[in-house]
Amino acid sequence: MDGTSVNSSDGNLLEVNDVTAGYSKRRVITGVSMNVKPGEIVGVLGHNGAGKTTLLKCIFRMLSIESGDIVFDGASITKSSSVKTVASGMSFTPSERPIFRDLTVEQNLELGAHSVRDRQAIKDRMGEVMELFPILGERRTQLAGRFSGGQQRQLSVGMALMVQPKLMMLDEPSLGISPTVVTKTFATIRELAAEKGMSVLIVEQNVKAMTTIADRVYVLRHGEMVLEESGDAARERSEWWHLF
Amino acid sequence: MAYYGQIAINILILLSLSVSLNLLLGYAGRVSMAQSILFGVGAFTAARLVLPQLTDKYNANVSGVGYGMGWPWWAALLGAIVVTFIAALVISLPAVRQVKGEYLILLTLAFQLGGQQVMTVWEAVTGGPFGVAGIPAIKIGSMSFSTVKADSTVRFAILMLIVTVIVIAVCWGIGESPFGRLLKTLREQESVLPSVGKSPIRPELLTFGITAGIAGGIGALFAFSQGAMTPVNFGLDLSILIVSVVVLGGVGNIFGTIVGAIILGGLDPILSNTVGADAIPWRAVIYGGALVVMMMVRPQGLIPEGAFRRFKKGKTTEEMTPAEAMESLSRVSATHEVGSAPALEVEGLKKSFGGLVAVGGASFTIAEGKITALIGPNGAGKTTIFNMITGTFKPDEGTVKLFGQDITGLSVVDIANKGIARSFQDVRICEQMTVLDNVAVAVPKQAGEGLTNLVFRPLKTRKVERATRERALECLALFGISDKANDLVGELSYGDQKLVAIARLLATDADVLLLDEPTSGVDPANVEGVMQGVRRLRDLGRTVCLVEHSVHFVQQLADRAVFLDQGIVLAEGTVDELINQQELADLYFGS
Amino acid sequence: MNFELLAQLTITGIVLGSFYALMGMSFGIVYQTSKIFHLANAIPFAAAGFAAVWSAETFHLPMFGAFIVGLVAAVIVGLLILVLGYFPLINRNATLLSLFLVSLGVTVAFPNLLQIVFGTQNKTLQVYGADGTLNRAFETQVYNVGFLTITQLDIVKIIVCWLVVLCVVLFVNKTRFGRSITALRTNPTMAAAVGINSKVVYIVVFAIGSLIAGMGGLFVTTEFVAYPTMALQWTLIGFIAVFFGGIGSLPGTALGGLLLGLLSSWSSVWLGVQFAPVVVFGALFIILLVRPQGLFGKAAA
Amino acid sequence: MNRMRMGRTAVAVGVVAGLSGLLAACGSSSGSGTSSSAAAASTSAAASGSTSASAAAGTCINEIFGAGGPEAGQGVTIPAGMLLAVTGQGSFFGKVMSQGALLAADQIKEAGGMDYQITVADHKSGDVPTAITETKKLIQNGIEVLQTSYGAPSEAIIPIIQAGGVLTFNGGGSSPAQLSQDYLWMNRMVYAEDPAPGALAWLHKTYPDAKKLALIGTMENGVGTFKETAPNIWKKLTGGEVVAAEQHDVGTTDFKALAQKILAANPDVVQTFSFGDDLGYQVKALREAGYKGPIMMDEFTSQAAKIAGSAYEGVNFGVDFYTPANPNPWNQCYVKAYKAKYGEDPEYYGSNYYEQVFIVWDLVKRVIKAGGDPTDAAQLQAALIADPTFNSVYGGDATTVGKVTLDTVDHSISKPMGVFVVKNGQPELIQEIVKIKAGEDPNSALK
Repeated sequence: MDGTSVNSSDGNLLEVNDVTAGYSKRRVITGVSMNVKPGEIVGVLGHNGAGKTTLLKCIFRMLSIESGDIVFDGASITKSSSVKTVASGMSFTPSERPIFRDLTVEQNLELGAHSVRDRQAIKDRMGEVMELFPILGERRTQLAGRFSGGQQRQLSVGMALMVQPKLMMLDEPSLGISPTVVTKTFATIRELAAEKGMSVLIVEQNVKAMTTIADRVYVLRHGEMVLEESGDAARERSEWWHLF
Repeated sequence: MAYYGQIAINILILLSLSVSLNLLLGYAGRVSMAQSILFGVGAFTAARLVLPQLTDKYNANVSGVGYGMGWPWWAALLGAIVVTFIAALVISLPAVRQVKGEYLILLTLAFQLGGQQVMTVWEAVTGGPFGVAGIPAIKIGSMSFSTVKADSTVRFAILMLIVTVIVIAVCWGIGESPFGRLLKTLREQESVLPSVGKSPIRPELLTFGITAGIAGGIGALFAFSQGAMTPVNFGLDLSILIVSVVVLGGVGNIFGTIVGAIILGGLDPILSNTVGADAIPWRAVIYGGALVVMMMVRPQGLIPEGAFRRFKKGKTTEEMTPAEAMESLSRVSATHEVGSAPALEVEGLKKSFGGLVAVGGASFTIAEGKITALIGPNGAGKTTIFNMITGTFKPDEGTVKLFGQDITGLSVVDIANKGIARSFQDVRICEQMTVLDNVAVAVPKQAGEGLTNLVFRPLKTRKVERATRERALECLALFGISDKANDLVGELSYGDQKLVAIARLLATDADVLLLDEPTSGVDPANVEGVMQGVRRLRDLGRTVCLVEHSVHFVQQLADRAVFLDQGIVLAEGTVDELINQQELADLYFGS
Repeated sequence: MNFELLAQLTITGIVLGSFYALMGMSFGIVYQTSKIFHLANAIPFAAAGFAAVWSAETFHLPMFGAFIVGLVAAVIVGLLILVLGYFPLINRNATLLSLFLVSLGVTVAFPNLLQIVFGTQNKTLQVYGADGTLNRAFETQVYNVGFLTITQLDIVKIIVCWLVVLCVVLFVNKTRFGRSITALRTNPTMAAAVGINSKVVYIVVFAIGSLIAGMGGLFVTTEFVAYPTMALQWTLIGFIAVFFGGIGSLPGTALGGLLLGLLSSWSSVWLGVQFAPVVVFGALFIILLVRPQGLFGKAAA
Repeated sequence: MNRMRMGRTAVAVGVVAGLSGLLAACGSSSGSGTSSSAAAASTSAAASGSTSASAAAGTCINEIFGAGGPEAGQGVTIPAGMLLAVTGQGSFFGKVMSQGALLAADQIKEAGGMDYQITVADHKSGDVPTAITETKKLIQNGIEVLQTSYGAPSEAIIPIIQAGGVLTFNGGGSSPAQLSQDYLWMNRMVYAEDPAPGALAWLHKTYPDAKKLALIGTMENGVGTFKETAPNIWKKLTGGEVVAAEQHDVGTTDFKALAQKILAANPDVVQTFSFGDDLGYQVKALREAGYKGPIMMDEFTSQAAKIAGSAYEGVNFGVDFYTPANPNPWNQCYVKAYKAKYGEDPEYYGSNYYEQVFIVWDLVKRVIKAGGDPTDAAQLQAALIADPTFNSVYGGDATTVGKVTLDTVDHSISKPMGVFVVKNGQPELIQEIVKIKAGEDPNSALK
């Protein structure tokens, strides 16, 4: 696959520069800067309400930015929209209700590929996803709402894969699923990233799961970046309490 | 002269109907498309009550000259108000069943249209499409008030003016009273009312009733003045016009409504006098268009709510320092017997949602006069436990005791009144209300929240209200924001908004205060201020229990902590004790 | 009460109920997607009728041609309301109440504009032949089956209405685009995440809703006449069908409409025909009281 | 007039400039479309009328009403008002009524008579408070004569016109409550009540075996006739009974359920007291439902006939009927001028209001002749009571103008009435009938 062909000059697929954003009165993130390199798995850690989801929504252009600048794949997307960011190779999976409960697995996956025009490509990718997550293939005509949390999570990752993103963004993929499934899901993400040369940006509270696969982690606390370090350093770190 | 008198009467009637609807639409935030039909219910009721007792059936059926109960006009007026009041309670019945927003629009629309059809069909009461005629005019002494003759038209216009002034005064009085404060809270954040121990149902129903009662009373006067009317008079177009007047003028501002009624009510005579009958269709085009344009460029209306708020500034008492406030507030006695039992005892609480266990048997106690934090990873069931303690959810199993008294299964309102108040993760402050009003609404036992007191005990009401405002100011002063008492909360920084929410908790007099993520979303510069505020609650002797995700802050804030995972208490102790346990860290950060 | 009357009224009720179902579809698809209380759905309804009458008289179009003009007009007007009226407010995150008030304003103004432009007279649809000659006002054939009678127009109405219901339900449930509608309705955040452009969906949904409203307007114009205030009662019937049948369920809406039609027809056995509207509104009131989610609707989670 | 137009333009341009411009463009073309098709649909006489109509009207009016000049009221201005349904469901009535009166005013002025200045006010199709407000405005503006319409508004303004001293005519919604009221005169026969005996007697004569009568009515006009007069007369005539009585809202279009209920009662004859377009839909629905028996109506309008189409063939109606085909010379002169001015045939309601203005002209002339003040409504009414007979476009024959007489006691009118049958879409007289007094033998209503 050609996911590796990234043309950013300074080697960053995504650059977030000094972004401040929030909801009307409520400024949720202040002066946040970060970046993601091609093929890299980056984790953003932080307590509930630290502004992690807001950061993702800013990057995905679902939320307007008060100040700052976001560059994706060499072009500024500060003034772009979510419809365009999907087309330019980004995917976003929300933490809650990341699937369409009233639709079947197949229909969910097809919607995941909403921005893809090529019917054949959609078919091929659906095959790939079902190979990756066999349970989805087995239950392809069932309503997604009947699935367990872990299966729904798998489906949501599958939906993200349908656009073959350059950057896959996942909001708390460990939420509501059992620890074993967490481990499995994260392992799959690691494999996928390596295989497709895809960059992954994950927002997590689950430090352990994140640090096992992350190349690099950031910690967000009360809307401010308080730490950036390599995945290895993070794995070594014994004390997290003061960062949360 | 009679013509101008009549124009004035028409505008005054529209004005009164709109001002009363503003109570419902502007203050309580409930749309009603049925104002016109309620006006009609009042008119026909009054007509049937005031008409003489006759037995001429032919006339009754054919030309609407009918029979009635032969009551004096004032009794018929009262009768009309009562009947309309009851009719409105019937419409608002589904509203109590959580039928809100577009349901309410549809429901009131249906009532309007269905009601008009009933009027058309129910000949025995309304005279059918021909309506009722021969309704006797109001007579006071030898003077008659009707719109038939020139001099009596002018007299009636003056009477109507007086009535309108009374209606405005009543609506203004209700709107700006403690009762009105309840209504505005109902409009902005309905869930706040039960959380401070006040039922939202009673003020909502009452407002439907009052709005309708006024419409019914005006309907009665209308019937007396015209002497004749038909169901056509009470159509949907009038309801739409009334809503338009309120919206164009400015919801929540009675003066806006006055301006709106004069403009829209004046449109008709102005057009028909300058352009002629051909221009009449333009009227609806103009006001329909105006409604659209207004929503685009000035959705708050010509004179928005709070437009005159600035003039009221400077009326607040002198600034109080936090220390003074602390002293003053500590004189407020606690509502429980001190010392005997722990503030809160939670025993074996269980709750599952559709098979998913949210809380699996949590037991812990919260010591009096301390700050206790509930911590744990996402999905630990912290907020669910809050919801069970405060009565929002009924626990599947287990008990909650407040100072030894079992409060399991009580309603939200009752629990709040027993002395547990809570804040919400998403603040839930009322942006269109002043800081002071946001806090004052929580003060318990306000005389002015009862309408009988407003009417019959104005002095006591005023005295209590003064005390209420003082109390609210003290609560604000405790957090150093009393200087902002007259600002709209929407204009404050988020950190200050959080403080307002905490001040509101304090104002309830509750002994146990549950804070749901008091610092979340507050920017770093203001966090210290919020934490300071929480500490002051403890210093006042209140028991505080909070949910907070930032361990960083919990460490600085809480005396004790309870660690939960998947709805089960794993450990209790000081924060430092807890975070030194490796297994808790593993749970929190994953293993 | 006799059996023949009841049977005949059942047929009348089915015809009426089919039309209610049609109106329910028109409002239902718009409402369940956008949550806008789109009272202005009355406008494409009336616009279709007037455009058809006007084009038939001006260009001597045959009936079919006039219908096309009517439907095109309905869609254009419906989209104008969306783009000029609703989009600016949606962009501003305005409340549903302010969207409703815009709708209300337009709904008040439009019939009066029609009256100013076309005059107050009821407009009869003139039927022109393919060669441009005037045939006559539209007349329908009557069929007798045993003691029952039904007109050709009624048969056409039943078929068209249920075809539309079927098409809309299939479109929403079976097509790729239909799934975007469901996606947007059930999970707006996720819909945005997969790159569904909500504005495009709104435009399609409003086009469909307006088209169906236009069909309703054409039925009324063909069977009766076009007049400026012709639409409001039928629009409201559509609303009632949606809330009566069940929000979020298009088949439920259609069944709700049918049931309302039967109710209002049957009620005339015991009550005078002038009570039919009271029966419909009463049924709605009771449903909202005892089952707010509607007859076939799912309770909100 | 000029000011009015300017005002209208200002409103149109100023208020909703964009929209109105767009729609006005459609409007003007549609307007021409309407008139051309109406002209095409009507008889061939229309084409010749348009150029010379006004001149012809002038002369023929003088032939019937005598020469113009100061004695005929030239130079006298009579301020007058009309209270009509300009907007709302009944705006059709408002339109034709004002057209009739405005034509009469033009013709009279042209013939050298009074200057009858009309201000039209709107009661929004029956809204009582609006009617009261507008009437007060008219009175304040000094009107001397008022032409009102509709039952409920006309009843409601009675005390006001009496207090203001305004000579008032109603040619539309006549009702029993308007009888015997000072200053109020009805030049339409009392709706339903007056023709009902003759119509029912004719039904009995023509269908002697018919016993079962079905009645249809609105809840607005002729309710008393529907509930009492008609059933009583029918019982008296035939010993039969009323097997169905259904009421409906004014403005109903869908009569399916009503027709089926009527049919289920299996009546021998149906009489309906509905009016306006409703009749067209009603008859259509009755026929479509399979009712084949006789239908007796109270009114014929070409619009309703157009709606019903072939279903109207053979239905009857008994009424003080106006027809443009009446050869009466005044009527022919009127029809020609009306067509020239409005591009369509005059109908029943417009004609009543047309006649009212001529009644006023007669009164003005009489008062002038007697040396009185023609701008005093009381004197006009006195002149009316002195001689309540006037020319009419009803009745008469090819050489004589018809005559009508107002009742000076109850202020109602007697006009030639008849039972008609619809043939080829046009009404045809088959039986003349007359008004009878309550309690008289219904059969005596047949002439």
